[in-house]
Amino acid sequence: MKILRNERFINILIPIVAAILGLLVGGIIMLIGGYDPVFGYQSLFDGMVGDPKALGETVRAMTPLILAGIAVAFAFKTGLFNIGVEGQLLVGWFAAVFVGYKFDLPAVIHIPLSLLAAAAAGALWGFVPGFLKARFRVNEVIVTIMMNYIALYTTSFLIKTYIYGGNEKSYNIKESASLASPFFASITDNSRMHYGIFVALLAAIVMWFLLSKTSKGYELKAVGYNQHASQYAGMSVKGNIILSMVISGAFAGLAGSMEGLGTFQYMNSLSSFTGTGFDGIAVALLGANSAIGIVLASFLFGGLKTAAPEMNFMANVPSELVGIIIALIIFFVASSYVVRWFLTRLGKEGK
Amino acid sequence: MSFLDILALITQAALYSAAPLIFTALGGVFSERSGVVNIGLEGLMLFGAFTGIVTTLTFQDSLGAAAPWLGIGLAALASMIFALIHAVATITLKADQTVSGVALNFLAAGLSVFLIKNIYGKGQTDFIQVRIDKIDVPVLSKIPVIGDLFFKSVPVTSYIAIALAFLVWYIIYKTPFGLRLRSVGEHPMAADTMGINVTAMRYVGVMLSGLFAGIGGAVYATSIATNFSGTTIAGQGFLALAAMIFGKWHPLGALGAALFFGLAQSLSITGEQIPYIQEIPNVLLKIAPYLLTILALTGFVGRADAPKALGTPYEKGKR
Amino acid sequence: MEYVIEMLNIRKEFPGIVANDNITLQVQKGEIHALLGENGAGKSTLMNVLFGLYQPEKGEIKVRGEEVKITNPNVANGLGIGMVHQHFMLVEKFTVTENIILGSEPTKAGKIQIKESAQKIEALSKQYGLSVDPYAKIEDISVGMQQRVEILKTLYRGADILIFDEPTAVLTPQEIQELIQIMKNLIKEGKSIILITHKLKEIMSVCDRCTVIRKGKGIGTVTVADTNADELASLMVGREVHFKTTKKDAVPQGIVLDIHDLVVEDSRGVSAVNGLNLEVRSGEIVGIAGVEGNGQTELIEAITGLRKAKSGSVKLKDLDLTPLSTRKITEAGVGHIPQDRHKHGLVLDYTIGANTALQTYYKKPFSKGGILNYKKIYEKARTLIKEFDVRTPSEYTPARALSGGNQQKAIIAREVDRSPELLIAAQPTRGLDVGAIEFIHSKLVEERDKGRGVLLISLELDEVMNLSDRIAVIYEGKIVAVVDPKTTNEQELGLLMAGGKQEKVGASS
Amino acid sequence: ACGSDNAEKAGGDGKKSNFKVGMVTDTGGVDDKSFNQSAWEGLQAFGKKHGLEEGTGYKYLQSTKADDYQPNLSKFVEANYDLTFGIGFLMEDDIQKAAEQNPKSNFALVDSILTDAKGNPVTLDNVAAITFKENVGSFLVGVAAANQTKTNKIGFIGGVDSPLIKKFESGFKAGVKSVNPKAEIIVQYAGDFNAPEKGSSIAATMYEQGADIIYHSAGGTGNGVFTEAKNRKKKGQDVWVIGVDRDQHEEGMPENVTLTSMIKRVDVAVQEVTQEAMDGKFPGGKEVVFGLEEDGVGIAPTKDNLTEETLKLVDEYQQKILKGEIKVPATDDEYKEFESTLK
Ligand SMILES: Nc1ncnc2c1ncn2[C@@H]1O[C@H](COP(=O)(O)OP(=O)(O)OP(=O)(O)O)[C@@H](O)[C@H]1O
Ligand SMILES: Nc1ncnc2c1ncn2[C@@H]1O[C@H](COP(=O)(O)OP(=O)(O)OP(=O)(O)O)[C@@H](O)[C@H]1O
Ligand SMILES: [Mg+2]
Ligand SMILES: [Mg+2]
Repeated sequence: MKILRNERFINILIPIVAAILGLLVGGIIMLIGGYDPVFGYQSLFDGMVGDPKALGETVRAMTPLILAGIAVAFAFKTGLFNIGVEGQLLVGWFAAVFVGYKFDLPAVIHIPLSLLAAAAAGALWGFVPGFLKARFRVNEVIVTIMMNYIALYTTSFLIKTYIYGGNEKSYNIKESASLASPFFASITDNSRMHYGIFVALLAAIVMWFLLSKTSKGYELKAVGYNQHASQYAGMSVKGNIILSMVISGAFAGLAGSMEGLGTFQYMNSLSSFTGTGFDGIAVALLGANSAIGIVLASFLFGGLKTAAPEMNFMANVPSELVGIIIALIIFFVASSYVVRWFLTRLGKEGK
Repeated sequence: MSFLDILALITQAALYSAAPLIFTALGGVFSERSGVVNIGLEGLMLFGAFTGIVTTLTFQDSLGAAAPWLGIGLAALASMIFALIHAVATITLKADQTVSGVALNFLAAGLSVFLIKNIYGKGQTDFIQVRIDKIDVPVLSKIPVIGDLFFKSVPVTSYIAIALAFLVWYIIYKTPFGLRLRSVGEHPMAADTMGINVTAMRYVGVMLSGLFAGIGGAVYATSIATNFSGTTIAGQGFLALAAMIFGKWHPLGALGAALFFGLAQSLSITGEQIPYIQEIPNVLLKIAPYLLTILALTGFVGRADAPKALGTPYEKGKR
Repeated sequence: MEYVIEMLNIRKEFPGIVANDNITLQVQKGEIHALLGENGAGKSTLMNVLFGLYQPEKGEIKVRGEEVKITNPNVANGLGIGMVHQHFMLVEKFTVTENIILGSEPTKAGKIQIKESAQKIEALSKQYGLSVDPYAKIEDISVGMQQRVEILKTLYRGADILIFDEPTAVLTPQEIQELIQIMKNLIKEGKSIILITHKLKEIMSVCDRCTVIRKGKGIGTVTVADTNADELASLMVGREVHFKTTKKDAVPQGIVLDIHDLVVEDSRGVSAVNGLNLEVRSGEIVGIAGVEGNGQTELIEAITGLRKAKSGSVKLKDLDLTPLSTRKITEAGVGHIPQDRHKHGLVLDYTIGANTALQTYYKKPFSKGGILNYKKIYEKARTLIKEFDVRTPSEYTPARALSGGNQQKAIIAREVDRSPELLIAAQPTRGLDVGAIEFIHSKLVEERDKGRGVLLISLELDEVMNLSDRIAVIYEGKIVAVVDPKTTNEQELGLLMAGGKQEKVGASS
Repeated sequence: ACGSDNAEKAGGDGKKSNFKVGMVTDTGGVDDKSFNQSAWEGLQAFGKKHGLEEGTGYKYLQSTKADDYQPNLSKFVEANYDLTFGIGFLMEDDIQKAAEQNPKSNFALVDSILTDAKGNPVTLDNVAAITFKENVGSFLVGVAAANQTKTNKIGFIGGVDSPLIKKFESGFKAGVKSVNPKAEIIVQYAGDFNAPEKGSSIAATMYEQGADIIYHSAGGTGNGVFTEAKNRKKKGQDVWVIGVDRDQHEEGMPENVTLTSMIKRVDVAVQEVTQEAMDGKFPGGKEVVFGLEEDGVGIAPTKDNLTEETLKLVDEYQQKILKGEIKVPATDDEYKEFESTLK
C-alpha cells in the first residue's frame, strides 16, 4: 500500500519535473540564441494565461487537442498505434461543417447531429485500418498514414464540389450548429473559446470510464495485451480490434468538429495537414495515455502553442522555441525511467 | 507524346522522387531490425534537409558543384548525431520508443527553423545555386528503350540509393554484423547469452538510421526542394516509414515499396496530361498512390512480420 | 578431489528479494551435479550468476581452482562454461546454423561462411549423437531438436562445463532418454555437467552428487548413491512429500464428453486429428498419452472451439460443441487449463486478481449492465488465492511477477472454481516443483471425485500413469489404444505411442 | 477605445512619431519570396521614409497555423496599432471578426474583399480591401510568352485551383491567344503550394510535350518548375520559366531560365494605403484595386531575356489595356467569351 501511494506520488511528480527541466533547457537555448529568457517566458506566460483572452484562447486551443489525444491514447491502450488521427480529424471536420451548413434545424438537434456526423465520419476512417488489421492482419501504422493523405485530398475535393464558399474554404455553418459561445466571448474579451470544451471533457470522462470501469474496456485492454489469452477467454479479437479503431476514430472525428463548429465555423480546403493529429500523439504520450493526464497535457501544449505568437511579438523569440520546449518535455517524461528509479530509491531509503 | 515518352516521363519522375524515400526507409530498416521503433525518421530527414541546405548555401561559392555533396555528407553526420538522442532515450534510459520518436520529430522541426531564423534572420532560406542535377547516364542512356526509361534525366543520387539498397541487403543478411543486428531485434536475451553487446548493437542500428535518413533528407533538399523551410519535409519521413513496413523490414522490400510510391505518385501527376487517364477525376488520381498502397498490402503483399523484440527495451533477466 | 567449479558464499539480490543467500556450490571434474530446489528457490539465478548474466553482490567464483570475475557471457564462454537455459535462447527466425554460430561467426572477406559452419556442426552432432538439421529454421523444429541445438551451441564454443536448467521439463519421455544418453556421452568426453531438474527420478538415475537449495539458502550437498528420492524431496521442501497421489478408485457415471470421428486440420492444412474417437465419463480422469505433435494440441483446440473441426462431432452430454464459439463452449461447462500458461492462460500485464476473472468478468456479479464491479472481482480473487494457496504479495500483483508454479495455481483456481462438467488439463505441471505438482494433482483428483470428467493431456508418462483412471494413447491423430494404468507399464505405452502394434490392447481396454 | 483615439490623432495632425502599422503574414511566412515578403518590403520602405522604428513603429507577426490569424491580429489591436494588414485572402474571416469586434481600429485585407456567409460582398468602415488585377499582369507576360515561344506550346502551372489563381490563368491565356491564336496552352494545377517535386514533374511533362515556356503561379511548388527548367537548360534545352508576384530573375540563376516575371506590387499597395491612413484618408469600407494605372501589376524590370520586338509588343498591349480597348478576362467564363471575340 505504501509503495502504491509512493508510486502514485511519483507518477504525478515526473511530468512536473520534466516540464521544469524542459523550460530550463528552453531558457538556456534562448540565452544562446541571444534572447532574454526572463522576458521571453514572462510573455509566454502572459500569452498562455496572462489575461482572460489569453486564457480563453488557450482553452480554445486545448479543446481539439484533448480529443485528438484521447483518440491516440484509446488506441494505444488497446495495443494499436493510430497515426491516422490527423485524417480522421479532417473527415470529422468536413462532416460537421457539411451537416452544419446543409441543414436548418433547431440548435438542440443541429449541434448534436453535426457532432454525431463528425464522430461517424472519423469512426468510418478508423474502421478501415481496424478492419484491414483484423481481417488481413495489415499493419495499421501504414494504413493510417495512407488514410491521412486520402482524407486530405478527399475533403478538399468535397469542399470544392459541394460547399465551396470561395477563398479556399467552405461556407460558414449555420448559427444553429455553432458551438461558438457569446457568453465565453464576453467574459474572455472576444476569445474564440467555445462550448466544445465541454464535449472534450465529457469525452475524456467517457474514455476513462469505458476503459477502466466497463467489461468492454476489460476486453479491449486484454486483447491489446495478449490476443491469444483473449481468444482463449472467448473474446472476439477481431471484433475488439475493429471496435477500438472505430472508437478512436470517432474521438478524432469529434476533434475535427471542434474546429468546424467551434473555432472556425467553416473548413479550409487544405493542401497540407493541420498537425493537430500529430500533436495528439504527443499529448497522449505526455499525458501517459490517461484521461486526466491528457487534459492537463493539452492545457500545457495548447497554452504554449497559443502563447508562442505573444512571445514572438513581445520578446521577438521565434515561435519555434515552443516546439523545442514541448519536445524536450516529452523526452524528459519518456526518460523518466531514471527519475523514477532514483525517486523510488529515495523512497526506500526513507523507510 | 508517344506512349514510350509518357512511360519514360513516369519512370524518370519515379526514380527522381523515390530516392529520398529509399535512403530513409533503409535507415528505418537498420533501426527497427535492431529492435528500436523509429517514428523519428521524419525528424531525422528534416534535420538532414536543414544541414544539407545550410552547408550548400555556405560553400556553394567556394566549392561550386561539390557543395551539395558536402551538404549530403554533413547531413548524414548531423542526423546521425541527432539520432543519438533517440538512442540514449530509448536504449539507455528505456524511454518508450514511440514517444521518443515523436519527440524527435518535434525537436527537429522546432530546432531547424529556430536555427534558420537565428542564422539568416528569416524563416526560410534562399535557393541553392548548385543542385544535385538530373543527368543522362553516359553510355547507358544511349540504349534504345531502356536508356530513355531508366537512364535519362535522373539524378545520380537515385542510382546511389538503389545500389545502397543492395549493399544494405548484403550487410544485413550476409555479414556477422547483420546477423547480430537481427538477433538483437529478434531475441536480445539470446544474443546477450551469445556474448553480443545488445546495447552497442542497438546504438549502431539507431545511429545508422539517422545517417541514412539524414542523407535522404539532404538528397530531397538538394535535388528537389532546393531550399529549406519548416515545410520542406512534410510527411516524407512517414512515407518512408510506411515503405519500410510495406517492404517487411527488408532492404530490397523497402526499395521496392519506395519505388512503388514514386511510380504511383508520378503516375498520378503525369496522368493529368495523358490521354484517357486525363478523364479520371483529379481527386482520384491524387489519392491513387495511397489507395494502391493499401490495396497492395491487403491483396498480394500479405501481412508484415515485425522483428519480435521491436519496441521492447532490453533489461537483463526480465522475462 | 579437484573442483572445476567453486561458487563460494554467493549472494544475489533482486529488488525486494534475496534470490541467492550465501550459497556454495562445488562441482567436481567429470561429474553430473544436480541442483535441486523449489520454484523460485534460486537455481536459475545462481546459474545465471555463474554464466555471467547476473553479477553477485557477494561471494567468489573459482574455475579450475583459479578465482575469476565472470562479468558477462563472453567471459563464461572463454572459461569453457556453457549454459542451456530454462527458457530456450534461440532466435526463431534463424536457422540452426545461424543460431549456433551467432556471436562467433567464421567469415571470409567479411562474409559469413554458412556452408563451412554447417559442415562443422554436422560433424559435431555426429560426434555427440545430437542429430539436427543445420539448415532448418528453429520455428519449424521440435522442442527436442531445439534443445539439441542449445547443447550444440555450447559444444561449438568448446565448453567443457555445461549447465542444464530444467532441460527435461519440456521433453517427451523418448527425448528425455536420449538426453540422458547424451549427457553420459558428454561425461565420457571428460566434460562436467550441472543439471537443474525437478524430477528426482532423473537425479537418481544420472547424477553423482546433488546440491539442494531452499528459498535462496544452501541446504547442503549429498552424494546421490547414499540417498533416495524421498529424502531429497523432503530436503528440498522441508517436509514430507508423497509422489504417488493417493486416490480411491473412480466411480465413473454417464458420458460427459463424446468425440466421434473428429477430423481437425492444423494451420498448415494437414489433418492433425484424423478420425479420432474418445469418451470421457463423469467421475473419471482420462489421460491422453502420446509423443508431442500427434494431434494433442489440435484436439484440445477443437474441443474448446479455438479451432474449427473439419468433420466429426464433439458432444458435451448431448450438446454438439463443434459449431459453438469458445465462449459458448466455456459457458456450456468446459474448463480448460491451457498447456502454455503464458501464451493462453494469463494476461501477464493484468493483476492476478483480474486474471482470475478472465472467464467470468462479463457475468454477474462481476459485471452488471456492462459495468465492472472490481470490489467483487477482488473479493473473489482473495478467496481463490487463499483456497489454492497461490503465493503472491497481493491480488493486485501483476501476473507477470509470479512464478510459473503460482501462475499455474491461479489458472487452475479460475477454471476449477467454475465447476465445469468437463475439465481439460493440458500439461498442468510442466516445469513445476514436486510440491506444486503434488498440490495440483490432488486438486484434479478432488474434481474427479466431485463427479467431473477430467481430460488430462500430458507428455510426462509418470503423470499420466499415476493420475489417470484410463489411458488413451494418441498416435498420428487417432486414439490407437485405451489401456488401464494398473495393468500397463512404460514399455507398453512407449511402444504404443511410437505407433507399435496393439495385440494386447483388446485385453486392457 | 484608446487605440482609436491614437489612430485619429495620428491620422489627424499627421504626427508621424507615434504612428504604428503592423502586418500579419499568412502561413507562408514573411520571407515566402512572394506577397508576404513583398508586403513586408513595402512596410519597411514606408518605415524608412518616415523614420519609424522596426518593432515599435512597424512590425510583422508570423502565423504558423490558420488559427494564429485572429490572435495575431488582435495583438496589434491591443498594442494600439493604427493600421493592421492581413496578408492573403485566407485571413478574410478573421479580419472581418477582428474589425467587428474593434470598430475603432483600422485593418487592410490584401488579395480579397470581405464577404458574408453566403459569399456576397460586404463592407466595413474600418476595413480596406486591397486587390490586384493579376489577370492584367498575367496578360502581359502571356503576350511576351506568345511572342517568344518557338514551339507554339506554352504551359501554365497553378498552385491550387481557386478563383484567385484562375485570374492568373485566364489573363495569361488571353494574352497568349491574342498574339498567337495557334499557340497551344497546357494547364495543370498541382493542388498544392508546397510540393516542389510535383512542380518539377509537371514541368517535365509539359516540356516533354514540347512546351518551351511555363508560367507558374504556384508558390513553393514553383520552385520545382525552376529546378526542372535549370536541369534542362544545363543539358542545352531551350526552356523558360515565367516568374510570378515578384521579379524572380534571381531564382532563375545561374542557368538564367527566368524569361520574365509578372510582378504584383503588394509593396506599393501597402505603402499607399498606409500613407493614406497616416494622412487620415484611410480608404475604409472601400475596395482599392491596383492595376496597371496604379502600377500595382506589370511586367518585371529585368527584361534581358525579352527581345526588343517583344517589349514593343507588350507595350502596345499595355496601352490598349489602359485605353480600355481590351478587357482582360479574370474567370473561365470571361475567358471563353474573350476567346470567341478573337477574330
Ligand atoms: N528477473 C528477476 N527479477 C526480480 N526477481 C527475480 C528475477 N528472477 C528471479 N527473481 C527472484 O529470485 C528468486 C529465484 O528465482 P529463480 O528463477 O532462480 O528460481 P528458480 O529456482 O530457477 O525457480 P524454478 O525452479 O521455477 O526455475 C525468485 O523467487 C524471485 O523472487
Ligand atoms: N521479471 C521478474 N520480475 C520479478 N520477479 C520475477 C521475474 N521473473 C521471474 N521472477 C520470479 O522468479 C521466480 C521464478 O521464476 P520462474 O519464471 O523461473 O518461475 P518458474 O516456476 O520457473 O516458472 P517457469 O518454470 O514457467 O519459468 C518467481 O518466484 C518469480 O516471482
Ligand atoms: Mg529457473
Ligand atoms: Mg522454472
